[in-house]
Amino acid sequence: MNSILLSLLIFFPLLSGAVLLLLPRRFGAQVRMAAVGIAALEAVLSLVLFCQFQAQPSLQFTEQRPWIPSLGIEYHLGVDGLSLMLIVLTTLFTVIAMLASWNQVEHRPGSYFSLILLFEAGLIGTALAVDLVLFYLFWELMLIPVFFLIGIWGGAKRIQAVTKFVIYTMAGSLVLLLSILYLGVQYHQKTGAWTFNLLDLYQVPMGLHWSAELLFFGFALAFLIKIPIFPLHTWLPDAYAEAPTPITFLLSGIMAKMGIYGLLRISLPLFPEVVAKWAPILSIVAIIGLVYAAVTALAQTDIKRLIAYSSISHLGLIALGVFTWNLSSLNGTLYHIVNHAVATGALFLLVHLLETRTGTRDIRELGGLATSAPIFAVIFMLMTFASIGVPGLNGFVGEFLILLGVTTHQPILGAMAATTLIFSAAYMLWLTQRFLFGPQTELVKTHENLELAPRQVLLLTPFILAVIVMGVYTAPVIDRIEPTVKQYPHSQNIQLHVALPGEALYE
Amino acid sequence: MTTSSSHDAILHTAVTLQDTPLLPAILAAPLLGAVVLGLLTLLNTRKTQGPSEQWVTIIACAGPVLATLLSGALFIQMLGQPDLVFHQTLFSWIKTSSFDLQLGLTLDRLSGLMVLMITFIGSLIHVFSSAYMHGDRGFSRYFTYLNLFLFAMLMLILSDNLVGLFMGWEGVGVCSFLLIGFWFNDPQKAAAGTKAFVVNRVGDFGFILGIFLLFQAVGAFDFIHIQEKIATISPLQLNLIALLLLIGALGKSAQIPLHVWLPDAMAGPTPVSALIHAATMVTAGVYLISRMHFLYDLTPVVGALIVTIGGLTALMAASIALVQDDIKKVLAYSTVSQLGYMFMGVGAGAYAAGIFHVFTHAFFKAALFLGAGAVIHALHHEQNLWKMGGLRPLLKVTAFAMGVSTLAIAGVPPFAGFFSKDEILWALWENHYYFFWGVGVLTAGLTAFYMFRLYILTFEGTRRSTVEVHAEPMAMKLPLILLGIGAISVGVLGLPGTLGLPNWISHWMEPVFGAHHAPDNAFLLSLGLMVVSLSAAGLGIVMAFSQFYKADVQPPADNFNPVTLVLKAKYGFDLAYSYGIVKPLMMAAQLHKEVIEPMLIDGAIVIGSKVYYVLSLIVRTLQFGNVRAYGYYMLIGMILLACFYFLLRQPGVTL
Amino acid sequence: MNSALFTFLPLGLVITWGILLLLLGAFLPNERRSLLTSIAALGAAVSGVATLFSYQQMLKAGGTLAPLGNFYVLDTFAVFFHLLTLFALLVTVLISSFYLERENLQRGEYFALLFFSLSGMMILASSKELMTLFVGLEIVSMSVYTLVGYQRTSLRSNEGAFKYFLLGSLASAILLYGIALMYGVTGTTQLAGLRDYFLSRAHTPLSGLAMILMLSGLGFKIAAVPFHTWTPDAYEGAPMPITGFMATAVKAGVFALLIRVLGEGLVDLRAYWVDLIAILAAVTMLVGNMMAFVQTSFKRMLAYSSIVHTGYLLVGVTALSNQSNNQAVSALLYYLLIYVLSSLGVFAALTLLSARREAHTKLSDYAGLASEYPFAAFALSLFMLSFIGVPPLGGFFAKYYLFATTLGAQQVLLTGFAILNSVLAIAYYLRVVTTLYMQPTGEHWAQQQARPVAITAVLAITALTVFWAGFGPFNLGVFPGINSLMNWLQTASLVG
Amino acid sequence: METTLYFIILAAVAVIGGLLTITRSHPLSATLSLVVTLIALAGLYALLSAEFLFVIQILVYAGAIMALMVFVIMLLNVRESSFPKETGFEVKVLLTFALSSPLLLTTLWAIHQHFGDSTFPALSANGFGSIKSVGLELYTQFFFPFEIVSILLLVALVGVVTLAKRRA
Amino acid sequence: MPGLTHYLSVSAILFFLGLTGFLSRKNIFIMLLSIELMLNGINLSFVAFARHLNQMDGHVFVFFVIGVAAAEAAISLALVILLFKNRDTINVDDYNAMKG
Repeated sequence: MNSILLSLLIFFPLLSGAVLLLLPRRFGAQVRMAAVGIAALEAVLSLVLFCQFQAQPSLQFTEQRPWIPSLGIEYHLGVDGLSLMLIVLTTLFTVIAMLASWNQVEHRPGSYFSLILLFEAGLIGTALAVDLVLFYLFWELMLIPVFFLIGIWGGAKRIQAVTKFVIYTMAGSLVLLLSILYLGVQYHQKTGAWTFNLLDLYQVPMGLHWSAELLFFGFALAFLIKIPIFPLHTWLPDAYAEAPTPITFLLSGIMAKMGIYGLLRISLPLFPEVVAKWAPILSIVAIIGLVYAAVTALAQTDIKRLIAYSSISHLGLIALGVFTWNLSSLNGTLYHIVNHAVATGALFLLVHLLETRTGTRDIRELGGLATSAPIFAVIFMLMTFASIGVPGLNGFVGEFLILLGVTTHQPILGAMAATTLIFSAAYMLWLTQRFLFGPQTELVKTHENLELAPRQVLLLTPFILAVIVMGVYTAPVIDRIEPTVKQYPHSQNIQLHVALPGEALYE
Repeated sequence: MTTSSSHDAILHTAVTLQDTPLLPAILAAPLLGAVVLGLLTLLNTRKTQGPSEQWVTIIACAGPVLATLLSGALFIQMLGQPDLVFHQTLFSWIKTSSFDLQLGLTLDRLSGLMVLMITFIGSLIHVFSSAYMHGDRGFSRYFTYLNLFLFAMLMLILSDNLVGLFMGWEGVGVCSFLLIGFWFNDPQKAAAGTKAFVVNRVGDFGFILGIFLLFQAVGAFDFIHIQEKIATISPLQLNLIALLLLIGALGKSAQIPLHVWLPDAMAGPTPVSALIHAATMVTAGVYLISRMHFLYDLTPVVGALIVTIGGLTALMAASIALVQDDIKKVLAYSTVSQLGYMFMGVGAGAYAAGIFHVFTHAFFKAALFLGAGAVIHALHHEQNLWKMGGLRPLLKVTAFAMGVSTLAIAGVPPFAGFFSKDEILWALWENHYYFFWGVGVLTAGLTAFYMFRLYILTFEGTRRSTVEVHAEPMAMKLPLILLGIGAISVGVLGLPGTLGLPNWISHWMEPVFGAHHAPDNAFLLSLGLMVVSLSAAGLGIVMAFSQFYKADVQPPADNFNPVTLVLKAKYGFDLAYSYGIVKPLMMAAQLHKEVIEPMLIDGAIVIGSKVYYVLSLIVRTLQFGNVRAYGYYMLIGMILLACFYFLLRQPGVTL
Repeated sequence: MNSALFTFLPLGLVITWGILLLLLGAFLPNERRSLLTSIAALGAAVSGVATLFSYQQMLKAGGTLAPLGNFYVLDTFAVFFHLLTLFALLVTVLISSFYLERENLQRGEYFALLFFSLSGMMILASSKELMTLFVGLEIVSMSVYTLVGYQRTSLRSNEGAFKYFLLGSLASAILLYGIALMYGVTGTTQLAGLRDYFLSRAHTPLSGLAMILMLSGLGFKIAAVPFHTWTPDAYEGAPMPITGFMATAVKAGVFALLIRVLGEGLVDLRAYWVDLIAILAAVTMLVGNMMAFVQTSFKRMLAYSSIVHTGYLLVGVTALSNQSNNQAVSALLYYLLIYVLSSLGVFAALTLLSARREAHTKLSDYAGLASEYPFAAFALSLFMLSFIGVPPLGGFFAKYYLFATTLGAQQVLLTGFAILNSVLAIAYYLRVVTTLYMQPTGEHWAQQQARPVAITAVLAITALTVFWAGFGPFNLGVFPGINSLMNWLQTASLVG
Repeated sequence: METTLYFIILAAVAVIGGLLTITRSHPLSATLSLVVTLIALAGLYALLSAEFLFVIQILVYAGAIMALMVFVIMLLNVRESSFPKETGFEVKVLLTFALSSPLLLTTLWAIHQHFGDSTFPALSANGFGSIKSVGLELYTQFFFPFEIVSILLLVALVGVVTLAKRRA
Repeated sequence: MPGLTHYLSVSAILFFLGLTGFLSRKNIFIMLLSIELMLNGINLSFVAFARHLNQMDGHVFVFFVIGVAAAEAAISLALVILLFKNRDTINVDDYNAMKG
């Protein structure tokens, strides 16, 4: 059964982005318009997908065609609970990122907007690919537009930042490529056939052989860099800080999640035994990263960098959820992916709006913004609360599920991870204390119009709604992701680390 | 009247669960108010004038009043039916295949009492605030927060499961943060809010871990199921869970070592202090322990710990209060001290006594804070006791309310505080915590002393300030009067059972905490103990009068009395935290930012690339342009290939 | 007789055209010299068509045409290289017309030498006899020595040619000594004969030595470290189109020879040469990368980059064996194809942009090119990204296919090392892109406005092909996908 | 016996000529030394019954190519001062030879390993090494390479013209 | 009787003498002569092998090598002329404008 919806989701922005990119420079304004229109249509498509999605564990809307049969490479797409939310997030975030940069791009706006479309296509393709080579293809495709977006439209130190970013992530990618190839070769040696179809590869247990461990780390390296996990994270603050903020918004909101997605889609089901063996160490690393980034965030004076570090910290928690790898933590991971995207994304957007008005992101120059821009402050506080996991807002649900999973699995790790409650509150509230509250600084006083314009509030409304609705009404998302998650441990005959006792009680 | 059947099968106790839509309505009322007010506030941010104060007041007070009425109606229904528990499942909050976390509300006798008290006092404080906050630019914002707080507090109390409770728990924390930093342009006030939240988060850290471990042990979040299965948990785990939940309680209820935030929290508007930081939110810890009494019943060791912490906190805070000059700070430490009392009570297993003290304390402490608020309001935001004095004729209602409340808190019969405090002391004695009984008595004496010091310095003697005094408006008077009456009278709900008197509250709580019968021969003993504690209070009062009730009372000269110094330094907790945790943490952060991140972590990469670059330069020097050198390279290349081939690879070659 | 005609038709055409151009160059009046370009281009095209025609006949004849025994054979492998080098020739001719005009160097010998050198390459791809191959190699080398030194007034050109020549002669001698010893051991110079010999006879130290000498000589021609030292100087000194020609056609031709020798003649000695090749490959990649990393001259950087690609190709060569020849050969061919196309594009762009007397060969000269020459910058970036191996560009699939093959041949460590080197390579390729797009535009671009159609067309074609090679997944009607290409390349096997 | 003697003499002359070639400081004397080697080699060819090559070696190689070399050296009229100063190059020669000697020794050892003391077989074909037989070989079996050598020479011709011709 | 090994030894020695000369001399002419020496060494091998194998191929190869040597000599001399005219030196060490 081939459905072309997924292909449409990928190729619509890809091709239109490519075409728009090739248009001459003088069509900048029109290209911008068209790009937003395309992104909006794409968002509608993804919502159609979301609504038509069945709460089943299997891949849906699959499309499978031979591509390079001699090498066993297929064009194989499918969506399941792991990827669904990423798709929806991507399309929505793309529209918002475009709207947020609407008037901000003076230099070659056409290219800027068409590159965002290409980026979107890369992200969606990564999430939809079921064939490893196809996955790799889109994995890299998402890098190149970002390279240009940061490199051309970024801040003063953009070239260093972008070079570091690309070399870092490409190093990971190339190792990923090697791993994919070697996996294919192993499969070939075992079965005599070439395939990179994940569904087929799942069927061949890799066991605990040293080569399996090597392969696992090959895959994991790419994903951990992308996420990024301490100590592979140092590209992130620079890249996030130098990127145009709507792009930072996309990077933190979505691209970072692709690393998590890769772990879930590839590493976990392919190497369950290896993950089981290494999970303790990886978990510790994730927790170290979580605490490390949180502490580092405390010292930041650039709001964007601070949020970037907070992002690393949160992603440490999410990765911990992956490595803990039980039902609750995986549910939480997938849920928190969305939460983090929404809350951190909104924070970046707010910083962007602030920066476009004041021209600075330095906390020391700002202060008392809540007086000049109360609505800005309210939304910022709301997102702060969501980000630090206040119950009733979405951040809590994810943190709760992850920490529950971790604690029930390994209480000590849970206790270490739960320090995020304290740290996140400390650095985020201290941030708001310094730049939203307190007396107004000269800079804030001299700037007339710091408050958000109504259309900007409108732009942020989806985030506000998401933060609140997803905080109390979790069923739409969890119902869709859980069947897939549930399938995970069972499909590989690996026992849940801890059988959650509640199961017996409620069933 | 429908009876929920789902729980019948599980519960073996005779409890009738009754679904009622009124329960969500109690919650909804303040939430709706908060939403409306919030929107109103946001829509008016661009205008120079906020929304009309009248309307805001009406909307703001409607919610709490309605909630009071509703909870009162339910409370009345419960009166004759010990087995009646109201319950309403709202919706499934988080549902995975390992658990279904339903947000449910339950109103049993414990929560019923709490809700009634909270809504009632909350309503009064709303009314009071309408006068207190008059003219403030953030008038509507204030009430938004206050309504939201009430919602969260009710959520905390009414939730039928730990996660819902935690939601309310954090919710009140957020509101507390917002209200402490209400005047956020003052950096100290904003910082106080952050401090309160972060310190509370330390407690929440323990709390949520406790929830997780409990879930791991019993597989449920709701109290009914937890109670069902509590016996199946191993003692070690049980103690751990009890300890973790206790950490949460310590944070919220400002007990040692997490008490440091509460005095700072006085930065908020005074009615807020009354409501949140005296009457309701800070007692949540006591509520939590009472709610989880079935757990703490099984963990006497943790109980002893609670008594110890409570006792130390009570004594420490009371002693600090002796030297405070800020009227609100005195009250704040007094609150901490009283909370210590409550902890001693619940720690000793006297949950009803603890809750009773929560109840009475809510009245007299709210009255005290509101009174303080009225005084501050009257004196144009003057908070220093030494600049007050002689206000009684000018603020009669306030003086009345504060006077009776002072008597109540000092433990003078028949005012409310006497009975509840005595219950706790008796429970301590009864459970062989003789030392802590002593601590309680000592604290009672200190309390009497510093509270009368406060009262005398504020209302008696000569006026030491010259500003024109604002009289209390009606909106202030009414709550003060009602609370004052409460401070006088609510003690009758818990007359000492040991004296053979009807202890209504203990009886009321029996379905929750179980029956507790005083030993038969306790009459004389309890009477004797009462006399001892009374005399301690009396001593305190007498000393206060002798020291401060004179016309020319002067602030004590700065002396370097070591005791005073220690007390002024608040036993050095803030200092220790500052130098033990905050400063090292900030230094670590700076270290990360300046050294570890750029030099070590990124440094490894940077150094790696530098090394690569230098190596490349070295390799480059080999290519120095000379053809013959290049020829040599070829020769050497050939020789190396031959070496590799002949020495390492060629099979069958022997050299 | 017919088959002989078809076999030699392309080669004959190329040689004839070379002589024709020589004559025309001598007799055409100066002002009509520009005609030479068209004739040369026509010659390349005609030869290409003839090759296709011969290919048809070859298919009819069952896949091989060898009227003269193994001295000159037409098989798919050969046809691939004929077409590839002819395409490189065509592109070189097209970009040379602009270049020669700019540098005022229009002369017939230039094109004649290109055609003669191409005939040498055709022999390299087609011959299966060592001495013929050697002579063919010398034909290529002699022509290219001359072409490198073509700008006689330029000292760099002189020096490049001279260094190339001196070291080239040395390498030729070494290679020839290897051939001689091999001949002495086996009694034959036919590749088939070598193979027969080693199938039944033991490998002795002398044959090993012969092999090492041959590998060293060939290592020089393909620019493998440490035999690479001529490359940067010759590339830098040569006129830009010739640099491109060397980096593409010459390299492809020599690789055809290497693949023939190792994959056909000495394939049974794989166990003996595979480690040597692996070592060469590793050192070549690493040193190439390091040297490219520290270059400031774009042209010289490309020279080192071509060395690095030699390294990758050598990695692929290690996969040649009796069993997996099909795949190994096709992977190598695919890599060469993409590499040649990208390099042609790069040198076409550089020919256009380097300005008179090649004033702009420093990378910093190209700062902000994108705003003045958006298309050239775009194409250059595309090629750089393809070199890095970014999907969906051809460079990615080339690497992919190559590494899949080497992994299949159990060269895990080597492949891992190649991947590591791909990471190292990102640094300097990316620097080009950042320079083109992300730095302020240099002022000198304002004066330079030439946009010759031929070069633009070359850029467009190469860019499109490189793009298509990665992203043309399916067979869309008449438009073949890379799958067809790979299938076709798999028919170009050498053994069995 | 005679053959051995001839071989020893010719081989010695060839090697000494080679040694002289690389150790003369003036190119002309080096060229002449090389001619000596070439002639000695021609002698060795004769010993190996390669009469055609014997002729070619003397005529073409020693005669033509070396004459060309000498001609160019004279034509350029390089002054002594333009010669590179190569003081102590003998040491360098010695060192280089020492450096390459492992390879040389390996070669000698490998040759010995492979061929041992094998003597030449009796000649089977009539006219081995004669002009006729070489010609036959060239025009039948090695027709193709023979043809392309002509292309090579053409290339060389064009190359020389391109590089060295005087141009307006 | 001198056998194949002897001839080959002479050939190898000549080859390596040529190599030595090429690498150790700065005079362009002597370097070119060294190349010729190497080629002649190889030729001797070919001839000896031909004799050893009793086939004529080796002789043909020598013929080809002489052709190649002629071509090389021609090109080399042209280059030397060009260089000498431009730079007025026959010291190869002077040709080092390009490096790195």
